[in-house]
Amino acid sequence: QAPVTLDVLYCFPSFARFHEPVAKLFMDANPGIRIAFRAPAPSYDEGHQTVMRQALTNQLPDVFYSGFHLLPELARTLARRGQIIELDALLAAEGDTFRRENYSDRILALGRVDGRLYGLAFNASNPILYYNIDLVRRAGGNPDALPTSWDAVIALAGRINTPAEGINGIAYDVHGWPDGWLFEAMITQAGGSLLTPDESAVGFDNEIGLAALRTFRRFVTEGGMQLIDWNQSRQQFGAGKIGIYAASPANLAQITGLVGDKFTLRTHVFPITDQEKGRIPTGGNAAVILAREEAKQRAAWTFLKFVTGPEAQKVVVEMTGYLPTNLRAVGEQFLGPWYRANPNALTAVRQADRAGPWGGYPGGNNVRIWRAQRDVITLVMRGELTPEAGLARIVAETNALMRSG
Amino acid sequence: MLGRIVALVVLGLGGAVMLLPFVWMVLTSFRPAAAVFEGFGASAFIGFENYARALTTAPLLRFMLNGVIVCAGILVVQLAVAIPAAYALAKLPFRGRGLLFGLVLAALCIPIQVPALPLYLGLAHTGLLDTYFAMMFPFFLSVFAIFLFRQFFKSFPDEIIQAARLDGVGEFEIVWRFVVPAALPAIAAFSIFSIVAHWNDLYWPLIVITETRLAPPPLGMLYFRDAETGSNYGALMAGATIITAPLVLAFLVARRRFIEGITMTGLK
Amino acid sequence: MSLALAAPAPVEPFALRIGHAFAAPAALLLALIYIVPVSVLIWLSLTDYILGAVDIRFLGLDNFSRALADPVFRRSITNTFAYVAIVLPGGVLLGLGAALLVHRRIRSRSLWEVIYFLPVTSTLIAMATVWQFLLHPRLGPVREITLALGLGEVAFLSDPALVLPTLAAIGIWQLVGFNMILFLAGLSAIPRDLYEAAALDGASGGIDRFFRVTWPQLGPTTMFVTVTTSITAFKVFDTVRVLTEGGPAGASEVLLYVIYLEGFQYFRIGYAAALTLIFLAFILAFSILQAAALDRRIHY
Amino acid sequence: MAAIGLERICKSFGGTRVLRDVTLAIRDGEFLTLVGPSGCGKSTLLRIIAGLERQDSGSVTIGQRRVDGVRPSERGVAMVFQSYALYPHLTVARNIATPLEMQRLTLLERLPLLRLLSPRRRRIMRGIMAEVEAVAAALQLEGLLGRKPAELSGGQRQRVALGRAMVRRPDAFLMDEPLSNLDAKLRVHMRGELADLHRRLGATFVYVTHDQTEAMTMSDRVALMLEGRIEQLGTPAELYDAPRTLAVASFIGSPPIACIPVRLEHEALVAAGTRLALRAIPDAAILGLRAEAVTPVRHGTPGALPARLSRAENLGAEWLLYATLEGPAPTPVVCRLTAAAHDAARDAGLLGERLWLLPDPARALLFDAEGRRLVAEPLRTRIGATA
Amino acid sequence: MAAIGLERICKSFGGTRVLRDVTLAIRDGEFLTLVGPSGCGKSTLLRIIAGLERQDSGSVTIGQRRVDGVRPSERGVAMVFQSYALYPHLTVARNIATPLEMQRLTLLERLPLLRLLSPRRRRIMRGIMAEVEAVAAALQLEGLLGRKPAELSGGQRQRVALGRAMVRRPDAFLMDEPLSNLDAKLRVHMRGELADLHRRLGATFVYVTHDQTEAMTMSDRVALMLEGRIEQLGTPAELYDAPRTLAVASFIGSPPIACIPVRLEHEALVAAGTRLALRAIPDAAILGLRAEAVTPVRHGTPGALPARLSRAENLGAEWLLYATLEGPAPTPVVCRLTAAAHDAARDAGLLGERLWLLPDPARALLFDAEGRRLVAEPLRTRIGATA
Ligand SMILES: Nc1ncnc2c1ncn2[C@@H]1O[C@H](COP(=O)(O)OP(=O)(O)OP(=O)(O)O)[C@@H](O)[C@H]1O
Ligand SMILES: Nc1ncnc2c1ncn2[C@@H]1O[C@H](COP(=O)(O)OP(=O)(O)OP(=O)(O)O)[C@@H](O)[C@H]1O
Ligand SMILES: [Mg+2]
Ligand SMILES: [Mg+2]
Repeated sequence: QAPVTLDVLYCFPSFARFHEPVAKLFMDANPGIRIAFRAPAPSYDEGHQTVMRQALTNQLPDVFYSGFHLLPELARTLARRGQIIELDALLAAEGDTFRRENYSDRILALGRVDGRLYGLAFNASNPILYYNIDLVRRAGGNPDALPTSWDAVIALAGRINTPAEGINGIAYDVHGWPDGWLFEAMITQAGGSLLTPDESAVGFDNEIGLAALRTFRRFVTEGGMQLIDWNQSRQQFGAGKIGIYAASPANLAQITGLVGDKFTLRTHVFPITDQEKGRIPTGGNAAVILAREEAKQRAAWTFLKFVTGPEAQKVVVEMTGYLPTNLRAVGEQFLGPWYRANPNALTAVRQADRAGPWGGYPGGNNVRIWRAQRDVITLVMRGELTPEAGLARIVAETNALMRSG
Repeated sequence: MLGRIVALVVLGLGGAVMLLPFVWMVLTSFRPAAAVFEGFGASAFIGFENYARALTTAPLLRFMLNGVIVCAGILVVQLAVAIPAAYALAKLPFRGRGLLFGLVLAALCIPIQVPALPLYLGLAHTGLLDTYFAMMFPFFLSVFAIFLFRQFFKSFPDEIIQAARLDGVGEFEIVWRFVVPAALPAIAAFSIFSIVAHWNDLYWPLIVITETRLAPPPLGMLYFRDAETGSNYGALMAGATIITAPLVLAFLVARRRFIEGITMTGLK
Repeated sequence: MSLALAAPAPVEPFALRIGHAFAAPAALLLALIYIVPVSVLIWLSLTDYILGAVDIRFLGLDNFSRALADPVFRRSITNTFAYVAIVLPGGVLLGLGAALLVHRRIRSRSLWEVIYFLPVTSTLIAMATVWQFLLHPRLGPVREITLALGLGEVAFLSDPALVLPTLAAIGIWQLVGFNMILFLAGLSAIPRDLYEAAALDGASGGIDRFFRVTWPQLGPTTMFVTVTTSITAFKVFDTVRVLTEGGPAGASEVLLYVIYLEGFQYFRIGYAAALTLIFLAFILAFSILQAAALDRRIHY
Repeated sequence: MAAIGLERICKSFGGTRVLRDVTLAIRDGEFLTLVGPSGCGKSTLLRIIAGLERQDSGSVTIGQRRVDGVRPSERGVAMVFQSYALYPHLTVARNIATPLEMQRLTLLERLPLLRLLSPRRRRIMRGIMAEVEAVAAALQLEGLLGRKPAELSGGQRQRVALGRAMVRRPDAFLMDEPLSNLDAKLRVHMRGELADLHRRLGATFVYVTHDQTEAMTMSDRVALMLEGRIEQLGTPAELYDAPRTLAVASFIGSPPIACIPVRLEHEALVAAGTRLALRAIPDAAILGLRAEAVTPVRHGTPGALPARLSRAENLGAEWLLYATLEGPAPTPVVCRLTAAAHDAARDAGLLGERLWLLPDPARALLFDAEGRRLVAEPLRTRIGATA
Repeated sequence: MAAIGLERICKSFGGTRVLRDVTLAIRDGEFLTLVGPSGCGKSTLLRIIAGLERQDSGSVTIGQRRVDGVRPSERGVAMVFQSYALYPHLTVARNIATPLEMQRLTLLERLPLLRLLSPRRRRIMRGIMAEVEAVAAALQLEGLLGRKPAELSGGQRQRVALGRAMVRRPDAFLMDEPLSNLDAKLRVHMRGELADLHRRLGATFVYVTHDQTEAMTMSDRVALMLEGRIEQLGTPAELYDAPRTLAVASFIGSPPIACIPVRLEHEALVAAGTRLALRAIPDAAILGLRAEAVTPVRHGTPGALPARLSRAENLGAEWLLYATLEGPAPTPVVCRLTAAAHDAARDAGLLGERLWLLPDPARALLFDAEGRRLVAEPLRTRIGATA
């Protein structure tokens, strides 16, 4: 077999820290395949744009790691042009056992668009809450029984909040988040969904949507949240001046570093209102194959299997705090010891059974829809718009944009 | 005396505002992660650890080399194109001179974002994406340089040019033998403009470059600035310090000529 | 003498032909980099082209009428003008002020020049993080100042009312040094005997000297600085993209950012092209207006 | 050495006609000065000869050759500019060497860096430098060869510019106000040096100036230009003593000639109510009196014009008396006296507030209403040479 | 009107001493010219009087008042600059009005925009404009009041600068080479205008120039400066006829005075091997001969110096003969002849290639080896010579 070189594009240059070693492991294991990384895209959005542009000029990479929320749009556009590979057949060819041992259905669902498998989930995360235990104690909270409902979270945050010392209760930065992840989380944890079952309109034009907006507003009014940039929130939490902070487990490594030994850091599950239907959206990215030549497609499939395999996932998870996307990775042979040493990382795994896909809107207007929704959410959180009026506006604007796409 | 003190105080305050971000940048580059947000007070100091990390996490030196190649390439072509054109506009009568100058003035107002998309499509069509050329091409013509040099050349004495013609010096030789040496301050001034603009440009390289080995310095900063898992602040600041330093040095070296050059181009 | 002898026979002097040769590379590049792309842009603006789309429909001026009715675009125009309205006077006047103060320093002059020029060399991506920290309402050093001034905590980057002025202040921070250098060059070209004449005429105070000599003499510099500053201000993009992404609630969405979103995020190239042309029209009109207004004040 | 011929040269810039049909034959080896007020087209004419500007019509010959369309460097002329036009970043030696380098080195040998590779270049440069040194010696520039122009005084720069012109051994030197940037003292000195140089080289000199003193003192012949035309061509003495028009008379001579309106009354010239002791010529309308053509005389001297003294300037060696003729139209008149003559007149009491000025019949000039000079018989011989 | 007193003024720039102990009393209403070579400190001295520069030591009085430390605008002097220093953005009227605006308007009324609010300002401005118009009329600038300086000719700008100085009715006018930017013709004309102005205004004029003609023709007294010192102060005639040193004699007079080395032999002066017909004075080392102090005479005339004619310049009204004395050390000598005298001498055959030059005993100047002039007895009054 002639050596094959795969052009691989991933987002976030800093992910080089695990992509590079994973690729090295892969090449050691598969001497016939060389991995050549393209200059990483600065973000999911920009990676997405780059690929869309390159589709026009036939310069697509062979493998691309697409953000889950942009995958549907990417897959649909490229499928129309015949520039993306469907993975169902390839996976089926590996046999049922292989599939069952490695990928849970929930994880596979993350890579499906319109029922077809286009990507294998590589990084996955669902929102968790970071707690400053020192502040929790001071506010009379029990560090070993952290709240599991939003009311309790807000109550605790309210007690932590001491503006005189520059300490805020909570930061749930949905108003500044670059995508709709945290918003969607608040909808789905209450058993709601983004879309109506026929995907023709928004599905949260109801009590659930209203409750979400009310909760957001309560963060500010009762929980002592200040409306600042989401990066600034993380900085402030790291500096020990925020009690509760909602973010991705992927931030664990950085936040642990920022905290140092200034205070005790603990993570806890994302509260779930509807214990029955409640779900939390999974963020992260899936690897897709865009190669055109057969040899490359085959090599790419080998690569995809590897990066979603346990050895690779061990590397990734240890470095970031992401959820492993491989079933075997959690095992004693791989991540078991590490999780024991880093209990904070376990939170994400503990709520993994609640993980659902991170949905998008049909029509290819996702970025624009989130920008519109975010503006309204900001106004609601600032109190310039009642939750009722805000919801009406979000629903109207989203429906309109879904149709105009 | 009082006026002097007031002036110094005002200048000092302004200078502090100018410097503050840089001071914090450099301070942070020497701090461990846990001490990053501790303001300007004394804090833990970890020496050059962040610098070491900056230089190993991303091939910063390679990026800087790319930056040098791109800036130098752009500058050389800009000068090679703009100097003769400006000379022609200032000193040589030819048909279409007025039109050309009008177009130059109009182009002066067009930022790169305007022709970016058609340029991208054109480069893609010719298979030139992912080359140094693609990074440099849109900047090969600096209408600003043409404008600046024309102002300068206009004040260059006609009589020297005529003397040179009488001495048998060819027109092209006149330019590089007599006009260019006299224009060195203006060229220095423009070079600073050009290098500052292109060293820190991120917009265009992001569009046309996919290969890491061609990336310019600001792209290197992206390796430390990360929206998804959080930035490595110390290394980010160390990297920023590293890539800013050459510009500051360049300004220090060319400062005299730079100011002189602006004065001489008659922008005064 | 015969008529033939007197008839004009001279060959074109060399200089006439070489003019074309010298201007040719620039003209060629001008065509390739500006004229052709802008023409393509004009054509695109009349279509509904979406990146990757296979068929293109001709729309006429629909994109333009839609743009002018689009509240997002209209807000971005307002925002851009507000931004320019702060950065233009701020950048020019502070640059002038700094130049006036620095010009008089004899020994420390180069030190001040370097300090004020530093921001021009800054790398925005790193500076964004710096600003986020410095302006942090809880952690940042600026908090001490706002508290001392009795303003309480100010969320510079997150308050819709403050975000544009804040971005403008950062824009000014980056620009002042550059303008100062230009003004310094202008100041050093003012003949000394004008000041002496003014002193003899009784204009010995700083204010009189400034309004009688300095300011009028700086006419051409002011014109150049004003035009370049306003173009730079109109082009504001980087800080918005890196620091605020147009937020909060669209309060910092500016023209180029909206164009960028339409073209590169939503891939609606035809529409983005129309927006780009409107943007270009603004910038050209603004430059011409300024040049005309300032031209009347220039005396050499 | 070469004669230079200009044949019906016309030149316009935009709409303004700068040269109108100029025809001029400059003799081989002659020192010819083009003089005239600012803007009359002197420089333009010179640049057309040099080939730096192209005439609209007409032709230029240098030696036997028609040079229209010939490149400036191939016309065999050298030019010295008002501003010297030295190459500021080259040493004096290299400044002077430049024309020879251009002639003798190939393009490759002139390129920076590359040129260092050529041994032939070194040999040629040695030859050139020897010539440069010879020229420098002739101009007393030996000690300055290593300096840059900025380190030279005005007079030295002037000489370097001359050296650069001389080194090519041109057939003709063209000089455009070469002395006007020098101060008065140096100007007088360089005037002598230039005249000397002309004598030594024997080349044709075409010299442009608006300073009539320069024109008068250095030239074999002077061509006075007015508004793009050659108004008069002749020796300096001819232009001074026998101007063809009032315009020429007014331009030449300092202080300027006094123009006194005269009438013919009963076959005699009358000015300011006074019958003049001058030969009357029909059509005479204006009497031109140079400062040395009037002397203060005693009240009552026949033909003396009454005047009022307004100012007396003592120039050391001589005095200038500024007076105004009395009469219906007050006309200014200047009278020049040597210091000795002045003292004598003063002692004789002739220089009161009123004085009487007697025109010298031999030097008085008469013009008709159009400004053409009227010549009575005796003078005709003097201008015969000009025609 | 005011006298100006300078008392032991010293001034250094860095290490160079520019003024060394200058003491000078300028009389009320006098036209005093500071003349001297470039760099001798004239401008510096003027600027010290104006208050634009501060002396290191010494004091300045204007009128009866010591003005050290008084602001320039309050010293009662006005200054006219070489470059005119007009405000380019103001009309002629506003240029002239500026000093009055500064005197009569408050700071608020002078500020842009704000000033439009003040009705008082409008009233005052009307008064100022009336004065401006009067000044403009005196300088014949009436038609130009609305123009900007860029739209004026050199002479007009000059007059505006004068107007701006005059409108303040200063006690003294200080002028720093006000004519040096004008062309020769205009310079002569403006010279007259300035002298006239001085007479009309009766104010003290301190005038700086390095042009000795200007100094000679306009001044009541001339102060000749050399290297930061006042070398001689006196009337123009004193400086010309009775220079105190050889330096003064060399600076004043054009063409420059000839300096001939002489020896005392047997109680007689000998130069170039010839016994001179001049009264011998002990210590005499140099004989200074101005161009009008020698005449060509017949070979064999006693006391005539043998010379070789190198060049003859015809200036129209007069001739300059450049000659070199024969002898061991060839010395250049210039001889000035009126056109008439020249023709006479030529006709007499005195102007061959060799000529004999006879010094005029009444005009010959003798200096000792240090350059101090030697005076036999009080300068005697001249006796009339033939015109
Ligand atoms: N390149 C040009 N373009 C337009 N007009 C010109 C040009 N060169 C000269 N002129 C005009 O032609 C006329 C004659 O110019 P020229 O330089 O020959 O005058 P001049 O006699 O040399 O005057 P001066 O004594 O001031 O040097 C002037 O009115 C001048 O403005
Ligand atoms: N501000 C200054 N700093 C340093 N040196 C100065 C300054 N002003 C004048 N000088 C020096 O002082 C000396 C006298 O200068 P000044 O201007 O008085 O001469 P000047 O007699 O007016 O000469 P010119 O006729 O050339 O105008 C010169 O050597 C000059 O270089
Ligand atoms: Mg000329
Ligand atoms: Mg001076």
